[in-house]
Amino acid sequence: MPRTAVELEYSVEYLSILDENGDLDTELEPDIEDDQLHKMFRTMLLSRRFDERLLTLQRQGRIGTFAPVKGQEACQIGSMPAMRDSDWFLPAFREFAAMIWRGFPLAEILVFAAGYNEGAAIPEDAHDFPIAVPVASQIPHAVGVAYACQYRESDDVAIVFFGDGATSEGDFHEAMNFAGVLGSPVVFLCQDNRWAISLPRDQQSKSKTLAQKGLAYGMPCLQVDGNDILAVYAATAEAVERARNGDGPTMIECLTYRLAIHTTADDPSKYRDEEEVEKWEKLDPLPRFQNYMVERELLSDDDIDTMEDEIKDEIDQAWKDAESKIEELGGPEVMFDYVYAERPPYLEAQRQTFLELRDREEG
Amino acid sequence: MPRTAVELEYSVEYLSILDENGDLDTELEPDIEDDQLHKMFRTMLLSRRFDERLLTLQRQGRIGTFAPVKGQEACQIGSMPAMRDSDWFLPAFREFAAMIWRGFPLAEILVFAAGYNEGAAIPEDAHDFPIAVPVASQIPHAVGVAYACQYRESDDVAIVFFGDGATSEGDFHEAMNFAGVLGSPVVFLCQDNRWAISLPRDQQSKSKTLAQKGLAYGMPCLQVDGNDILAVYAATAEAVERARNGDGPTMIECLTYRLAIHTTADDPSKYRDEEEVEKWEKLDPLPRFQNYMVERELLSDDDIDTMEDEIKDEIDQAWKDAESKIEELGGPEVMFDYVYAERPPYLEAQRQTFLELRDREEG
Amino acid sequence: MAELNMVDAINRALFEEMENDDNIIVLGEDVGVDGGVFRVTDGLLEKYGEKRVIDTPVAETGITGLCVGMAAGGLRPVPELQFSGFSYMGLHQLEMHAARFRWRSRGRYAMPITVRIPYGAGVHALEHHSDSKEVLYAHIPGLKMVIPSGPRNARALLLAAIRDPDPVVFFEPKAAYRAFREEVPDEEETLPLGQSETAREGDDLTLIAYGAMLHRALQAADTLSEEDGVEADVIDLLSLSPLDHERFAESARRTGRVVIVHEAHRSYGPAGEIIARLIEESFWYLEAPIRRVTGYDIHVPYFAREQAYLPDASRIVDAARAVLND
Amino acid sequence: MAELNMVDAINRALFEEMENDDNIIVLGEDVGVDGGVFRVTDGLLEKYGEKRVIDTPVAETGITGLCVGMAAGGLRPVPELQFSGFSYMGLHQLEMHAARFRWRSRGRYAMPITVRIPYGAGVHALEHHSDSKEVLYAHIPGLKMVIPSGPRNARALLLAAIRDPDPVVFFEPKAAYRAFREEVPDEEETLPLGQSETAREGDDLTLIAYGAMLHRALQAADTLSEEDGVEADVIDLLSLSPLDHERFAESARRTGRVVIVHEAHRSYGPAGEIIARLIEESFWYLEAPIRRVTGYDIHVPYFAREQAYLPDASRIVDAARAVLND
Ligand SMILES: Cc1ncc(C[n+]2csc(CCOP(=O)(O)OP(=O)(O)O)c2C)c(N)n1
Ligand SMILES: Cc1ncc(C[n+]2csc(CCOP(=O)(O)OP(=O)(O)O)c2C)c(N)n1
Ligand SMILES: [Mg+2]
Ligand SMILES: [Mg+2]
Repeated sequence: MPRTAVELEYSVEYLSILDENGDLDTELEPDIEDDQLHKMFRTMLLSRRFDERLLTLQRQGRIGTFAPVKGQEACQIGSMPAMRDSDWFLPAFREFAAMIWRGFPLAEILVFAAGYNEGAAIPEDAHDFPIAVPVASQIPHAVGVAYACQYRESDDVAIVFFGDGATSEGDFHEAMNFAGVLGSPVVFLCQDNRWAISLPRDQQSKSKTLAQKGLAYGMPCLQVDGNDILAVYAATAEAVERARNGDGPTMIECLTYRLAIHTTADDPSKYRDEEEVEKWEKLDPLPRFQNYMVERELLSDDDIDTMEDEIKDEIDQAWKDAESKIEELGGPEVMFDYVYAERPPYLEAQRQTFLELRDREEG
Repeated sequence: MPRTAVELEYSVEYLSILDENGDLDTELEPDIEDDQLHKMFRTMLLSRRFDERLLTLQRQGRIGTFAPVKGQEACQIGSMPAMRDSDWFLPAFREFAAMIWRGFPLAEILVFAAGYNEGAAIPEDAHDFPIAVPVASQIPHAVGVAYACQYRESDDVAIVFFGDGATSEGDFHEAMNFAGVLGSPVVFLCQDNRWAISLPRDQQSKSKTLAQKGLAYGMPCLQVDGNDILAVYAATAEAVERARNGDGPTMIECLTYRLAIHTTADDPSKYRDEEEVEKWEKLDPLPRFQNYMVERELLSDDDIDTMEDEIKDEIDQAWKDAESKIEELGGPEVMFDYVYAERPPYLEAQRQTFLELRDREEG
Repeated sequence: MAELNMVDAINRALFEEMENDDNIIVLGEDVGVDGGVFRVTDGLLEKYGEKRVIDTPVAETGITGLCVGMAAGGLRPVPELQFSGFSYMGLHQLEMHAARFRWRSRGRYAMPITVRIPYGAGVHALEHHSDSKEVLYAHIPGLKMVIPSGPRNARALLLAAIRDPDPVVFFEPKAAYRAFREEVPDEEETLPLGQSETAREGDDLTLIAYGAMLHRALQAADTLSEEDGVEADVIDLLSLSPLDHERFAESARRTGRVVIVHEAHRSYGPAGEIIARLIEESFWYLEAPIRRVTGYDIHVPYFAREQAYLPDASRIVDAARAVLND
Repeated sequence: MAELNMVDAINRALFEEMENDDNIIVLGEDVGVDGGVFRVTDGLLEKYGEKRVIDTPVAETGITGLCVGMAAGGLRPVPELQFSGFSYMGLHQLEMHAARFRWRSRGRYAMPITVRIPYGAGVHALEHHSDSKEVLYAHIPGLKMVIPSGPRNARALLLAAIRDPDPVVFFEPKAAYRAFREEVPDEEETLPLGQSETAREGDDLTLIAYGAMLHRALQAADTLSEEDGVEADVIDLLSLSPLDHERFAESARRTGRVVIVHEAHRSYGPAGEIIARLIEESFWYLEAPIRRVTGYDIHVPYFAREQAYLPDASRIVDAARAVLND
């Protein structure tokens, strides 16, 4: 009858497989086919180079604000291969690496980044959600779309990406709680890159880990070395299996770091030390994975050089394609499209007025 | 390097001191002065009888919708004596027992219940918040007002009441997270009465306890037998001390039960079994506390009879007072008061129009 | 033909359409076992089971946010938010996502969500339970906004709203829930969204209203007819968005005199848009300034005085006489 | 006298008033170390420390909700919500509490909260960063709603807003943040809330605007003067609530012709209220239908096309000519 301990449903664990020194826990090493590993590495490299190109294009004034992925590639390219195409993918706004894995054409991403809605089009039948700019607001959607899978008795599952900062929002909470109650087949993948713009992780929440927030929802949770692509894969595969088997959601916190600026509108020198960045540059997931690939003789230095060349060409071509796509786009009157399934008369009238004014000005 | 356990900052405990059989854990029995115990019992009895009267008045059509406290008195009368007058009290909408403890006159509560804003007036200098109807929305206020205490270096603390259902809302989450980060001197007191209208506790959240939600915010947390007034007192006193000493917030879950209807607009026979209610009636906090008082010879049966008589008179008088207060209230044009510090001209014009129309109709 | 009140008529529409389309999921606080705090969803759980009728936690953002995901996954959610005064907690998901998903994805994701929300004063409820801020939804592009006034049009409009491929905010006037019964045809009946109706014909004056206020406008019209020999054309808007400006324009051009009634607050309330439309399109036909009879720019007072807040027939008659004398 | 842009002028007001009143607490996302994503709060943390300048988690409800408690505790919070497009996440705390606490407590709790919110299109930002739904706040009783148009009035209005005993939603037009500099007097200067200004005098036509659109209205006025010999009276509203109807009524009665400009969506946008006021009070003086030049009823397109969404001088000139020829 006195003060007694309550035993919780789950405990919090930390997972690391391939550490920063290249040490590998072979017991835990996931079984990934060579081809798949190859594709993972190539996508990681491509997304890093694409990120660099986006930055250049932005600095040249050719595209607008965007959020670089640099440093977080292992979270995205580690988790996505654990999903099927028919599984649902819900990005926040920094998931370009994951989007590339899902097959979003680089050229379309560039059209979007250049400020045209058309670049954000989602192909019919794709199980990809559009980019979600409002922090955490995409998280409830994952529970909703997963519900559609449950309802239809499909074994598709959903993965939703969000940042450390997003865990402070009510949307995160309500979604996680619903997922617990509904037993939703969802992988909640938090990329804890230690910053929400200028707010460091320890000022965002007093909880020791973000993973443990899962406990509040009776949800299994795991903290992972997010720069360790093997650990991220293993953690996601486990969560996906749980979800697919009808055993409900999982909260995964990937510890990583935003090596670059928050977005191109941001100046991190205002709020963080270069030393911290340098420390994390040594933990860069790309060379770590590259060493593993080379060590396992899945890649040679020559292969990588060739890959770099191909990737450069691919990105050059994508920009060319984007430029010609942009040229072929409709005029600004397309802004009246897709607001409703059928444009109501008052809106058609507004569109006509717009066109008349433009014609008059041009004529 | 492999999968390792993460040790959390806090664990979840359950506290019970005076159980349903009257067994007392004398080790844990809090040291409360006899006078105070007496006042606690009297207030508990008063609030029970007042609750019954409100129900009668409502059924007679003399007052409007209200939310009965019945069954939850120990949560409210157990916790409030651990607070000073200068501490901040933030109710939800079912805290009439706590409000009576804080000194809200019964007559004013009746005026409010009869549908007049004047009954909800908060006296100048009182550290009481008004009733908050939107579920969970009062919780962030506690963190804000506690911040004012921190900022002014006062050692006042805040206690905020909310239900089990409220823990599903984003407002709960954002407030708790802020409190963790700011080290707010707040006692978060969740009255887990097992129902959010028709939704039972286990469909609200999959977490084993609601207390453990504190872990998500790095906050100490405790589950308490909420029908055990001594346990509630002890838990609150501990949390208040922590807060007053600058050691931050605490999440307390009081396990209790809503013995009555949700509100007078509700019909629980639609969704819950009488058996469950009967089971909980045996756990009623009032007789449990009464037995304790009698056992300790702080009260005799005669005392209780006298008390019942006094209380009846007090409530009769309160209703009389409320009726005459209502008669003396201003006309409906008072609805234009207090919208702003100074009524802006357009609103004064609306008020004038209202008065003219009324005069014309009456005249 | 059955004589139904509005609660039963809406309930009927939900049964009908859930029967037709198994993509429909009803969700919200207390919509299942309890049948909804107003009993609008009564019986659905028993008939369609827990997978199609979900009693949710108290979490408005969760409800609206889930609906976005459900709709993207091919379902047709019909959430209930218990009272419009609490709906603001979930508003951002409608503004940020439900209203934009079709547009953002360039047609990939339709959002056939019908958010049912009881609104309005007059039922002796607690604070926040009498709110009428429909403008907050009517102003958002990508949403539609419908407000029925009686059992028959509530049923017909709800069917149309659920079938509509775009998100519809469906405000249900609580004060009209059980106020009267009406014949509701047995056979299926829908009404197009964005189309108003003439509730009473007349040539002397145009009264524009919707929701519970329609009935006060009709009352006023009767008084005007009896006491002043003035015949009012009374228009029931039914949809705020899209707004059917043609019917009221036609009427205003015919009568030259217009009074608009709503219980929403006056400033930046719905009447502004109607007046703007009338001025833009029918200015030259107006013989007097348009007047509005509205809720005041104050919080709805607690229930003992809520009727003083609401427009009533005598305020409407008063405004009508003023317009007639202008 | 210093030549300041709007960012610096608002920053100056914050420094001035924090110096005057130690009850003022600035809080929000990135307002501290980073100095705000637009640098509006730059330097405040260094000067006033962490207790008065709080870098909060990303939690709009938490921010607005905390402010209610802070104000009840005697503080005078000045929160920043980073973009108006995200402010809807915290709107319910303003509607349910900030706007009502004085009223609910019968005067016990004043809510001197000034919610600063950058709004509007024209800065090449991502989705949701160009929103202009000021009506969602202007319609709520108990709130005031202010929108400056230039550095000088921004500073003066912000001082007044912070000192005001009631909650003020202070929308800052991002497009005007660094668009131009203006002399801002060294000595303290405030402007009363609820009072508009005449930005340009003329007798032929009334142009009503606010925020970033004021400058487009002024441009249009120049064109009209040069090309048509028409002199427009241009009114800068400055407050949407309380709305200063007297100044624009006076102007409209003088000119008989009115055009209203805003970047908010057209339907149920702010122009409706202004038109309603003009019709109610100045109908007989109008010589032509009032016209409005507004954002369209669509989501603001991504930045390559956002200018097509916005009213520009030529659309305003066009409407003005139409009104003049009516
Ligand atoms: C609801 C909302 N509030 C504020 C913003 C502005 N904002 C953009 S990103 C960001 C920080 C997000 O941090 P985190 O979730 O950790 O993601 P990260 O940027 O680190 O990937 C903020 C505050 C926003 N986009 N949405
Ligand atoms: C934001 C909001 N949503 C819905 C409601 C309607 N409502 C009133 S009480 C209640 C259930 C609250 O449950 P709980 O928090 O457990 O408190 P209890 O009623 O059990 O005391 C609901 C849904 C409300 N008042 N506020
Ligand atoms: Mg981050
Ligand atoms: Mg409860």
